[in-house]
Amino acid sequence: MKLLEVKIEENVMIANNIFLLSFESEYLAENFKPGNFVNILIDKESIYPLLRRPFSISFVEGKRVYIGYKVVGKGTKLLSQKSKGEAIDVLGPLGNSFLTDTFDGKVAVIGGGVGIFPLVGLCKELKNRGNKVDVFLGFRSIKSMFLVERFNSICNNTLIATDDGSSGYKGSVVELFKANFSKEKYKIVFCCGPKPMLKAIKNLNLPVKCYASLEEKMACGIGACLCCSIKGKGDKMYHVCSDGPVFDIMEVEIE
Amino acid sequence: MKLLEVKIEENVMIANNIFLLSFESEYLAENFKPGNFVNILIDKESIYPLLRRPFSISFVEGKRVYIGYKVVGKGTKLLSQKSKGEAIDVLGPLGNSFLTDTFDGKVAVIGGGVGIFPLVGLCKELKNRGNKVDVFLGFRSIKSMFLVERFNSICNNTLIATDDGSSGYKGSVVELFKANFSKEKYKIVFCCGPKPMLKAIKNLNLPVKCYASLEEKMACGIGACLCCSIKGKGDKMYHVCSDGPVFDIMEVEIE
Amino acid sequence: MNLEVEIAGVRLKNPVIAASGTFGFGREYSKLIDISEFGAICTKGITLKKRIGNPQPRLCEVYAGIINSVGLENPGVEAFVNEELPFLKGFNTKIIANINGFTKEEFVELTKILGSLVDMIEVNLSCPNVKEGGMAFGKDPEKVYEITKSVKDVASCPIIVKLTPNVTDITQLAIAAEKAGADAISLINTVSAMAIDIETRKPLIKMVTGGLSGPAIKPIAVRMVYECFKKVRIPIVGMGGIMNYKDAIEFFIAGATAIQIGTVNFINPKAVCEIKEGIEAYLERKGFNSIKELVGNINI
Amino acid sequence: MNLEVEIAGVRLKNPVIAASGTFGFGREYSKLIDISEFGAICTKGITLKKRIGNPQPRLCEVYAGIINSVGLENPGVEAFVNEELPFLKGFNTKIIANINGFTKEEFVELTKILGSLVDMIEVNLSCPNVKEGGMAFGKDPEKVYEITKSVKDVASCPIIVKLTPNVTDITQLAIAAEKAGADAISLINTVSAMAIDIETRKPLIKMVTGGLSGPAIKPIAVRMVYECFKKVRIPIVGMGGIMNYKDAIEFFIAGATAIQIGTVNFINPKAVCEIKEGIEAYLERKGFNSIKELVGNINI
Ligand SMILES: Cc1cc2nc3c(=O)[nH]c(=O)nc-3n(C[C@H](O)[C@H](O)[C@H](O)COP(=O)(O)OP(=O)(O)OC[C@H]3O[C@@H](n4cnc5c(N)ncnc54)[C@H](O)[C@@H]3O)c2cc1C
Ligand SMILES: Cc1cc2nc3c(=O)[nH]c(=O)nc-3n(C[C@H](O)[C@H](O)[C@H](O)COP(=O)(O)OP(=O)(O)OC[C@H]3O[C@@H](n4cnc5c(N)ncnc54)[C@H](O)[C@@H]3O)c2cc1C
Ligand SMILES: Cc1cc2nc3c(=O)[nH]c(=O)nc-3n(C[C@H](O)[C@H](O)[C@H](O)COP(=O)(O)O)c2cc1C
Ligand SMILES: Cc1cc2nc3c(=O)[nH]c(=O)nc-3n(C[C@H](O)[C@H](O)[C@H](O)COP(=O)(O)O)c2cc1C
Ligand code: FES
Ligand code: FES
Repeated sequence: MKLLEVKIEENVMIANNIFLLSFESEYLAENFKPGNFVNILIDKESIYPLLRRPFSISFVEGKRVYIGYKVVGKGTKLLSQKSKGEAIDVLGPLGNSFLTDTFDGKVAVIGGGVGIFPLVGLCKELKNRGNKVDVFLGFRSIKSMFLVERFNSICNNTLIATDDGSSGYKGSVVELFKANFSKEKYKIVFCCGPKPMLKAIKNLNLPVKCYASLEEKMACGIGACLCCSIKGKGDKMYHVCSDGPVFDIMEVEIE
Repeated sequence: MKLLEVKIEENVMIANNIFLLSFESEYLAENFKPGNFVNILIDKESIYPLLRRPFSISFVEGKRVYIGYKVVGKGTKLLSQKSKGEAIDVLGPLGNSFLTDTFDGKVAVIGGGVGIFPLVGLCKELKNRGNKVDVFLGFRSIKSMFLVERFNSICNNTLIATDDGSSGYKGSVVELFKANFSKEKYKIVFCCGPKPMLKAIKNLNLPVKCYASLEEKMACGIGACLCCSIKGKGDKMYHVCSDGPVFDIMEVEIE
Repeated sequence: MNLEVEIAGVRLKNPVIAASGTFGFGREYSKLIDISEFGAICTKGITLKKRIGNPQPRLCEVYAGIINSVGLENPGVEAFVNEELPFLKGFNTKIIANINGFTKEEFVELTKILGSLVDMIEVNLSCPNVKEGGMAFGKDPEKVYEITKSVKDVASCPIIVKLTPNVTDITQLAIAAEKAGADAISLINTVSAMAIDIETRKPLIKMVTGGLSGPAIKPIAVRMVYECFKKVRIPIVGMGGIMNYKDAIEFFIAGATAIQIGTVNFINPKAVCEIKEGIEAYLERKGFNSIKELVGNINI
Repeated sequence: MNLEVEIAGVRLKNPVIAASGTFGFGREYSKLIDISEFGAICTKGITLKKRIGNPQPRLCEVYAGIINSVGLENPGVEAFVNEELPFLKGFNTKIIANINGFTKEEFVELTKILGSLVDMIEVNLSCPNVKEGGMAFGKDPEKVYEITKSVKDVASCPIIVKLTPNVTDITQLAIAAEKAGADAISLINTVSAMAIDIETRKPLIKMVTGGLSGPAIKPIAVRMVYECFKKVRIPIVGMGGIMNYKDAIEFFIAGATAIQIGTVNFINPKAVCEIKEGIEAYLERKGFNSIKELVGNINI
């Protein structure tokens, strides 16, 4: 990991309040593994927002690194107002990564909301390694969908669930996945999304390994402040930023 | 006074770190009297800087209002980064004004540093009322001079003093004024500038009335918070923002 | 939406109050906004005799806050009654007189004079900018009890006791005030603080230390309101760093019946209107019928 | 320029120390910067036994600051000695162990174990995030005296006592620590604070309240350093909201011999270098020969 000052190449709205930002960094592009994230200092002089903001690296193309984010508060709003050429201070790559082997069978990837972003890079890598990949994407409605075309072009199947049924399956993406699971006999499952989604997946008690990328509020992003701890089994403590963000879903408590 | 949202028309550097900013406001232009100031909220969302920043209205041309300022800290730096078309929130006109009568004899106007700004409007008005006006301007050096041409075109005489003698008189503008005072027999004196300058003028114990525009740190700018109080005679307290900023120099304590 | 709140029988049409010392006696702001927008206006701190206050500099800005040391400059109670009060009475808002004594007797005297003239009295036991009285009294629960009791004995209007945050346990002050019969408590006054000009190596406040207000102190204030809410049954008037309606809502959830806004007036004189609108919209969005349902309604 | 400072005979090559709990045991930041840049590193708070700390959420952001409630998660003193200390010893910087007991005996035990292994011990009598020990002890001058004395009796290295700002008068704690033989005091630990999510009406910290750090608390910290400097003769290690060299200079002028930087590490891991350079340039510009000339050098 390194502290990098990069220049924004592109920062565009790709859906309602959802942005895709890219910059060039040979170092990050070379060292990136799917699941890694960066901790971005949006404005050096700012005392509010104060902390860096963590974002998954969505995917990499050549030297170009892509971050996708939703405007939810002060920091992401400021970020969305930055334009091409402006500098941001990026600390990364951080955290562990998804297991990207060549698996003996189909792979399922499940994403909800902004949890979908890191899955682009993951699916690309899984395909590179010769896997068959089905991706399940959950959105509010057809209006809030993003990156679907990209997944379409990468994965074997892209299955959509929307809360209101305006596109694909009507209902939760976990139900959609569950309905397909027995049929497709996935060998391994990867997921990222809001806690209720991850909890629902955990509660399926899948007979195969399932890895989830988690979120907690972070101060340092590198394992020093212990703000992002979560409980493992017994009194084992994990730090989402340095031991994760990717965990075996059965090994951690998801509250 | 009113709360106004105005759009910046121009915001240009006119000397090293010195900016001239203008915007259109019929209300301010109509109600402006020389000596008035405005309290500017540079960024509505900002908590640092937090308070509004007070600036004299330098002069008015038609509907166009001009503010001159020096970049000294966080607020003025932010202001200097604003460009044409951006909005600022202006509270004004505030404070009292210089006495602008038709005087029976020559008028002397003395300014130092950014204290020069409000004197443009003052000199214009004094001339409009048929006075003969000599203006004494103090700068660090020739490199930090500004608005001299403008004063030249307004006043009868524009006399310059610089600390290093790179233009005009070498030394303080008060010495320069003093040297001229007996000769010219000014009927009244107006001044604005740093405290040491005003103190030196006060210490001259002039035989004519002398009015000075003062500065104190301000929170409200309208007389409510009592942060900007200064002592008058006895236990009389004045508020620079509402009783001033212009005072009879002999009536107030200048520390 | 019902924004009305009641403090010791006094009905405020809404729970937003102008904080003492930030709104003068209403005169200046009345030129800028309709000051009847406030549920109540708390006056600049009043003393028996006229005071010229502290020397300059009295104000400096720090990260997300300001430090002030006005030192209770005010024209004295007589001038207040004769020159300021009649003006304030012309508005459709309640008047709270903020009183400051240097002895118990002065508090009593002020209460006698003002009790029948204003809607409520706020007893300032927390001014950090005077050497005697104020915070010097207000840090000691026994003194808080004693003064509150003496004031209550002669008061013909409800009494709010304003507490200082510069103590180990503010709930002890709150409990003392309640025991002594206070009708409400208000908190927090400013936090004792200091800043230094590194070029001159002089304190940025002439009196060296002053009172910190503004956004920086909000999380301290919310904590203290919450702590007091658990310990006393009299209404709490919460304040400290409220910049917008969201900040205000936090105080209600923590346990405040009403709020005061101070520093924000300097920055945004229309804050009172925006905060009221924001509260109203929030209550509607969340399905509450009145602001009272929100008070202390925290999910632990 | 001479940046060396001395605390109880321990020479720090410069006065910038990594604050406890913000720098782990140095391991993580060592991948990012040369941690030998620090005059000293103060470890994450250590307890006798391993602790898993407080439940999530442990962190939230507020105006110009953060609230944390880590709750002393740490691997226990044995793991520290065996696994972390050898690594830290590989750097050219002093090591300060931040120790936390839940009884006096635990403080003594920790001091016995660590006294000969580290350069200094910082006795944390101010953690706001544990129910027993920590701040519960640290608010009472008598307890501060008692624990400091017990620790000093067995200490084979200098002892710094870390004080809480959540008290009426921090100088009483400072005096108690000095009387008991403390070699230095450090202040301030975090300020007890609270924030509420208005959408869920839940506290943003699971433990309800937590410790406020960052720029918001700086003027409180500077004030307390100044107050203590007037009352004690032992060196003061100042901290609280230092973001850059200018903030650091304020602490020296107020009376700090050395400073600690905490929250800023999260934002700008290179802060230590920038602050050192800034101090150096300032001293040169102002004609000082060493940082020592600045300590307490205030123009009142
Ligand atoms: C490892 C990791 C990867 C992430 N990847 C992405 C991504 O690819 N795209 C994306 O849109 N979002 C992602 N998030 C969430 C993202 O960090 C937050 O949405 C963002 O920090 C919000 O900042 P804000 O200032 O706009 O919001 P505010 O609510 O103003 O933030 C206040 C504080 O809360 C923290 N915070 C707020 N929401 C979250 C959250 N969901 N998780 C962790 N901390 C939070 C902020 O960092 C900040 O400290 C990720 C979070 C983590 C921990
Ligand atoms: C009535 C009045 C009229 C003024 N007119 C002008 C003008 O026409 N042109 C100009 O360049 N400057 C003028 N000033 C000074 C100007 O207000 C300050 O330079 C400016 O506020 C600095 O803000 P900052 O954030 O850049 O500096 P900072 O130093 O970061 O400001 C910190 C705080 O100190 C206050 N402050 C700093 N310097 C001064 C000062 N000299 N006087 C009062 N408060 C100060 C700021 O308002 C702010 O609250 C005037 C001041 C007053 C009171
Ligand atoms: C300039 C100024 C003057 C103040 N004067 C008084 C006062 O006279 N009496 C009083 O009780 N509080 C006084 N206060 C404290 C405020 O009423 C309020 O308690 C404090 O500022 C916190 O609220 P805020 O952060 O919204 O400003 C003053 C505050 C400021 C900023
Ligand atoms: C996440 C976090 C953890 C902390 N843990 C400890 C600790 O274990 N022991 C301790 O004495 N102080 C601890 N502190 C307090 C800091 O050492 C420091 O006193 C405080 O943060 C103020 O400095 P700052 O504003 O520069 O951060 C912690 C602070 C933070 C932010
Ligand atoms: S964010 Fe600091 S340890 Fe994970
Ligand atoms: S600035 Fe508030 S009274 Fe003058």
